[in-house]
Amino acid sequence: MGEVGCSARVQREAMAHDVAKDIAALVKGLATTFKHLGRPATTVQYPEEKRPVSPRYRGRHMLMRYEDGLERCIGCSLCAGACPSRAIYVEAAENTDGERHSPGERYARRYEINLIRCIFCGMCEEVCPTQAIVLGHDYELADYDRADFIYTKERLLVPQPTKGPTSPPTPSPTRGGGWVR
Amino acid sequence: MDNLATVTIDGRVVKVPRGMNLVEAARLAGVEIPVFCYHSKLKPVGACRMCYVAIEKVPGVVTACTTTVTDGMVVNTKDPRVVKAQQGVLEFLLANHPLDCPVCDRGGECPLQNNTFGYGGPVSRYVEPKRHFAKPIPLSRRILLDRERCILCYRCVRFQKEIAGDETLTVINRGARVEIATLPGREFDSPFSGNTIELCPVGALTSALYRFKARPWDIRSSPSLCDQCSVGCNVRVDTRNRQIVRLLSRENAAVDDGWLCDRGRFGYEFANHPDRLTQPQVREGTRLRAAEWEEALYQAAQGLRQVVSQRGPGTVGVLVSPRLANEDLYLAQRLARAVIGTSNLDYRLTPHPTVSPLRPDAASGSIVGLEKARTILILGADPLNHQPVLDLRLKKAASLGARLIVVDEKQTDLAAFARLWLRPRSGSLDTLARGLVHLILANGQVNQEFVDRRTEGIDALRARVADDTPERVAASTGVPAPLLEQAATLLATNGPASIVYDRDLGASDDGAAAVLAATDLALLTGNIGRDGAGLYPLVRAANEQGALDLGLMPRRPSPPTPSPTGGEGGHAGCPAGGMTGAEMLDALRAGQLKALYLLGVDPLRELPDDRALRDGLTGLTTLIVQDILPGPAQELATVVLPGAAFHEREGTLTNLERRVQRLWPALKPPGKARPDWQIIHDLARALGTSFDYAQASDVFAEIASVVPTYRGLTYGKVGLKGVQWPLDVASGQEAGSLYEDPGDTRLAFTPVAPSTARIV
Amino acid sequence: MPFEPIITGNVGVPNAWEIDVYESRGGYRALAKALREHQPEELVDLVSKSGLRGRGGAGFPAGRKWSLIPKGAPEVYMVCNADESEPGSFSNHELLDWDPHSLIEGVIIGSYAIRARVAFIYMRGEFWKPTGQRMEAAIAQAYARGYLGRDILGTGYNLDLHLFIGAGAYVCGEETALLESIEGNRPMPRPRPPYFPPSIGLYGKPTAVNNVETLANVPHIVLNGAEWYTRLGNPPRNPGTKVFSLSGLIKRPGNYEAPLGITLRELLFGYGGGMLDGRTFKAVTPGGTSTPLLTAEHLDVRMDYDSLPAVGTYLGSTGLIVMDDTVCIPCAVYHMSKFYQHESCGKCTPCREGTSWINAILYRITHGQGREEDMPLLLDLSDNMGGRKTVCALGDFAGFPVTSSIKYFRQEYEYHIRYGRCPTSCQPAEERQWTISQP
Amino acid sequence: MSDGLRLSAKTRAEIERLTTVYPVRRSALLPGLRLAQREIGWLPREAMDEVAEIVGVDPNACYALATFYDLFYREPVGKYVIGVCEGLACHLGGSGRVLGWLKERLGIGPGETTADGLFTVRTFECLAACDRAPCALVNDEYVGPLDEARLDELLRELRSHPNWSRVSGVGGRGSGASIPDPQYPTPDPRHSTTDTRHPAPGEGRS
Repeated sequence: MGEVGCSARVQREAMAHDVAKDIAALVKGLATTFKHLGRPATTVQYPEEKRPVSPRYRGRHMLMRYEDGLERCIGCSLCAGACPSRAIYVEAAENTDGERHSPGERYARRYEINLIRCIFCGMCEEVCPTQAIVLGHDYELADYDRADFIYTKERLLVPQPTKGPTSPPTPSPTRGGGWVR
Repeated sequence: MDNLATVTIDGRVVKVPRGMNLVEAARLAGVEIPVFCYHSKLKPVGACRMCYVAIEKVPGVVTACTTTVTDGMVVNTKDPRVVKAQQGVLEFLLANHPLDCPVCDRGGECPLQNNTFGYGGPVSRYVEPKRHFAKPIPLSRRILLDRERCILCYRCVRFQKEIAGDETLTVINRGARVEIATLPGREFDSPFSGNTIELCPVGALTSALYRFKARPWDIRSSPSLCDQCSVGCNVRVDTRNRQIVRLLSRENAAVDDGWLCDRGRFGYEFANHPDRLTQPQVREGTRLRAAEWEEALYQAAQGLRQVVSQRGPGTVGVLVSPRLANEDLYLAQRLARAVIGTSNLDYRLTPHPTVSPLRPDAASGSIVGLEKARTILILGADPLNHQPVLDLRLKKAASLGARLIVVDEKQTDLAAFARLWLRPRSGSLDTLARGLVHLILANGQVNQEFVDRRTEGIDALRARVADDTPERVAASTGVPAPLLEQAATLLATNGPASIVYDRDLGASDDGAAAVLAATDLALLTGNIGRDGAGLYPLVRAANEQGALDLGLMPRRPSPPTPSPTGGEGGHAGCPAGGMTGAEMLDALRAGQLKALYLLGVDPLRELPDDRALRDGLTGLTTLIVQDILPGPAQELATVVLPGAAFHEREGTLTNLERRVQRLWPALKPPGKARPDWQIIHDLARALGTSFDYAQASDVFAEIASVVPTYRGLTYGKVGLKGVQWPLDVASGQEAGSLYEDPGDTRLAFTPVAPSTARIV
Repeated sequence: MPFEPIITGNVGVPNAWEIDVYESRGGYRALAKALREHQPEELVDLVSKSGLRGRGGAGFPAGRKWSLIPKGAPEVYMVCNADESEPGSFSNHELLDWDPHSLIEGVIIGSYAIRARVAFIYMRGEFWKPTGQRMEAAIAQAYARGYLGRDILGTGYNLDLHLFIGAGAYVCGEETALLESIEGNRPMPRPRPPYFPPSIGLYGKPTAVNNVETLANVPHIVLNGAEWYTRLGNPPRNPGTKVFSLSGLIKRPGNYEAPLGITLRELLFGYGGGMLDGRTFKAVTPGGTSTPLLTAEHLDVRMDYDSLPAVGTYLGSTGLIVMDDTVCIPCAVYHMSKFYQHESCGKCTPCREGTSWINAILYRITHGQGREEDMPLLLDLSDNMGGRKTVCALGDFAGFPVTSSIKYFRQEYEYHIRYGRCPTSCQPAEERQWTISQP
Repeated sequence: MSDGLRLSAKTRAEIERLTTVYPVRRSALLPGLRLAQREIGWLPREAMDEVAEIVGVDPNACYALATFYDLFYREPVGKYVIGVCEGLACHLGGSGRVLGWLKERLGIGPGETTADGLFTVRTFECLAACDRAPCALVNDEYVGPLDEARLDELLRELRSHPNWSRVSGVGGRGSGASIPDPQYPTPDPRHSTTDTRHPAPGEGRS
């Protein structure tokens, strides 16, 4: 019991110490506040304002075209094979001289990415032999309906270049990513 | 062992049979030797030069495929010279091979890709422009050729020449301009052409049907069976997106030897058909409307009940397709006999043929047993049309030294491979067959020991064929007597001999007598019950043998009804008599049938246009149509029940050599369709019986318990390769040939005069 | 050395191809002797003892070849390879022109020795006028005189001889391709093993395939004995004579029968009359283009089956195409490679692709687009297709001119690659004298 | 015979006979094709079908052989086929010049036929007549050595001399093909090739 009584002084000293510490902390904290008072704000007014992303940022996919407007995608399905979350679905079909989508024999009739499944790892881009699928910088991917997260070929394909193809493209030995036809 | 040689391959010592080539020997040793042109089923040509190995004490490198093992041979597959030579070959091959793997259907499962990855050099030094051709060019409706990709291993041409026995595909030009081709304007029209796609080690020959449909990594594979004919070739079903994208061979040496015919390989499109039945339908006034299963089954049961109670079970008929699985057939006959109480049950719409008096009614030997035959009599059978892959087996037997005797008025495909081709005049097949019996008897070529020990009734036979002298037979058949003599001698003395005939031959008068004479021939010469010696009545439909085994016809012993306690019951409640399919159709035309249950059968589709039949169907009180695709009979149906296709269900099929083989579900049935056995089961329950099978294997277990020939069979035992019934009671293993064991019963020569020999 | 021609004895004799002329010069005496006085085995022994080696190029002992035919085989074939197609050799052509009967006689004796009932002479398709016509007539005459057909000379021996004419393919000179050609298949060489002609030959039956010159020697050996033959030429391993075909840039091109073991110098400068005026010898193909080249340093090498391998080349079919100092070696080799590219049958990968590739590289080099790395590439490709890596020897043959020319004339390739043009004028001189060979 | 593409009864009979001459029927295939070409001058599909039918093989077998051998033509050729040897000996002897002269005189290069249908120029790799370099095979006739004067004389002779028939006096058992070259055929559209790798005909002449 005596031990409690004898500690009254010690308790008092400790209390004074705590108060001092609190005040010091307060001052320190306010110092940071005051320090920033005059500086410009770092908060970005999203969505009115957007922060730039790094060049290697992996956002929404795009299906690219050659300069002459032909699709780069040949429907080879390698992206689907490489995709760790099995988010890509490709259905290929044959080009005809009357209806030509890509150089060579084959093009993607359907090309779909399920962006809910996609983990944006970039494997599809890595594996693409024609550099057709590219992860872009678009990250605003919210939507109201789950079905709308399945991005179809029409949504993924970049628009036709403004000046259309001047002549029917002729297969050349190499074009695009060193893929040899 | 004398016939084994000890070889060392990369330090591994193995004993292999003498005469084996080094590629196979290395496989046994667990060493891979890369190949392109070599294929175990084809003769080695040594064209691709990929399979180099170094052999101790032999200078340089040699090709493994053309080198056979010798005792004490020491082989090195990793010698620096070998590595360099193989890199060289791959560099040569790739010099002109386009690197279009991403669009090539073979990409991902391509031996050239694999071998390049495994044995090729890092870069190519080829800087000249590559060879370019117009591509692809169609060799046929089914097969496309990309000449840029061809590496000229000649597997396709060799398959056609060595296995299929034709030159429908050939090689043209010389040197670097060599191409695979056909004469301009000529199609690659072999009935086995699809095998070349599978043999092609690159994407040079590709399937037009499979073109760009899938890549190997987005395919799901499942084992299955081809249901196009009675051979029962084993297939691999590749599916994508709930569709079959292709069928590949799943080698079963005993059945198909690794080959498929084009009908089987490309004939799957019905399963993908957009019109597949996916929903039960019931009649509402003049049209059918979709219904739920409960309603459809209720309506079907009500309809049947009503007819049975008002007009008696004798006015109900059940027609089943011989392409349905054993499980479906078994339940169908139980439903008919035990539940509905009718024996108006059949798998045929045409009259039954006369068959050999030997029982059981099945081929006595095995398909692979034909390879052991020295003589094969092919009597009025055209396997190319009805059992195509068996045609290949018969050609293989011929190439192994069997003498084929073709008896056919028409020039069948096998006639070109036959030692003798006898062309009896139309309608004289029986005379010819009896002439052969006469000759064997007259020439004393009878296998007396066998006849004495195993048969009875030879004297009656002798008397019956006494008049069929070669001169008379020659006169009435138009086959010269010396040819008859040669055929009889081959059959009797160049044994073992097998006799192959079309089971449907017995449907014609002369054919019926010929079938009986064929049995006599087999018994006289003792050619039955051994390897290479047998009687092969060839059935046509995929599970026709199963339908025979399970008694899917009236006036034939039916499987006993299992007792409620699970043991074997009796035939109680199985009505005797009953109408065959042909008789039912007659009754239908006459308005005597009131209810019909069609399982996978559509008389309006399968028979020539028949007004009376259509009227008969229209006049039915109840017409239940169970099928997978729409057909004309459905328009008249009161209830339509959607079934499952062969690759969407479990079950077993029995092929022409009594081999019970399994089906596996590769896909779910479309929509609300169900496997046929399940529909029958559900219908029986709707009729108030206590059918209780949870899965297909339960049905099969019951078949095995009540059908003597299927005793001991289980799904596990059937496995991936199938089992030939019957199983040996003691060992549980395949018993092999029928009629092997003499037992007590003697085999009888044709018991009655041919003119009255109609059985069934 | 006093020298009496053996197999070219009838060349130049007026109407030597007529059976009367041939008989009057002692023809068919050997046949009578062989059939009447010898058992087949004795003939095989006789030819073995004579040391006669196959004249087709490989030099395999002819008697040994016959002895490999299994005794008692029910069906045996004799095939004479008269498909002479090696660039630079034309000796069979001339022999067949003048002396078809001596070959027929040799074929009959050979067939008898191996107990063949059917024999073929496979002649290349280009030889029709007059060679094939004379051969056909000669066979008909031989039938008429009872040297062919049933019961030959009353000995009970039967033989049918077919003249089978090709349609233009170098590869048919390869024995198994030749057999395929007779069988009506594409003439692609068969892998050996298992298709060794003595065991699995024509129609899958034991078959002896012998060259024209080999068989033409046989009657003489039968008449004069093995002993006589072993003293000729360069015994013991290279007895007998050989017809050497000299062509190219030499004064007297033509066929010359000479003893085996004659020196290259004697052949070129003695028989051949030496180089054209003002030229110097540069290189020669000792056995057609399919053998590595010889150069001036090899002039004293002896021309036989064993001396040439010692200097890295082969006797081959003894077609000597002479090149002098006006010839650009890479251009000449490009021409040779064109031949192999054209003649490769297309069966084996290395030969099919390699001959085209080498031809394309040589085209670039000789047309001013050579690269530094092309020479090692040529050598490596020749290595990848040579060294018995192909079914037949065409793969090796195609590499020989390339490797040997780079070995001896590397600087010419370097010149081409560096300066993009020929070190010499490729155009052969205009003032070449035209001579038709008549030995 | 009406269209000139079918075989005469005589040739058919001859091929028929050949099928029984050899130990195996199929051996008559190559001689049969030679006979067919001897009659028609080249091998149209109809002829290959006929030979195949007589010998009893698939017509593809004829196609396979007709495209392998140098002496068979899959396209019509001129009355005279001048086949200039380009073997090494003939090359050294000036075969390039011979082809040049032919181009000058006839206006055609290897693989081409003159508009009047009289001449076709082709090349051979080696004709085994190297002592006569540069030589040529004109239909069945060896000519050489060729110089400019001899060539002109030959062309004159061919143009005027009736003894040079299209099918020279071939006959008999194994006989046949007089006219050659699948070397540079006009490609059948279905099998057309745009093979750029092989040097064009006649180049390499320096």
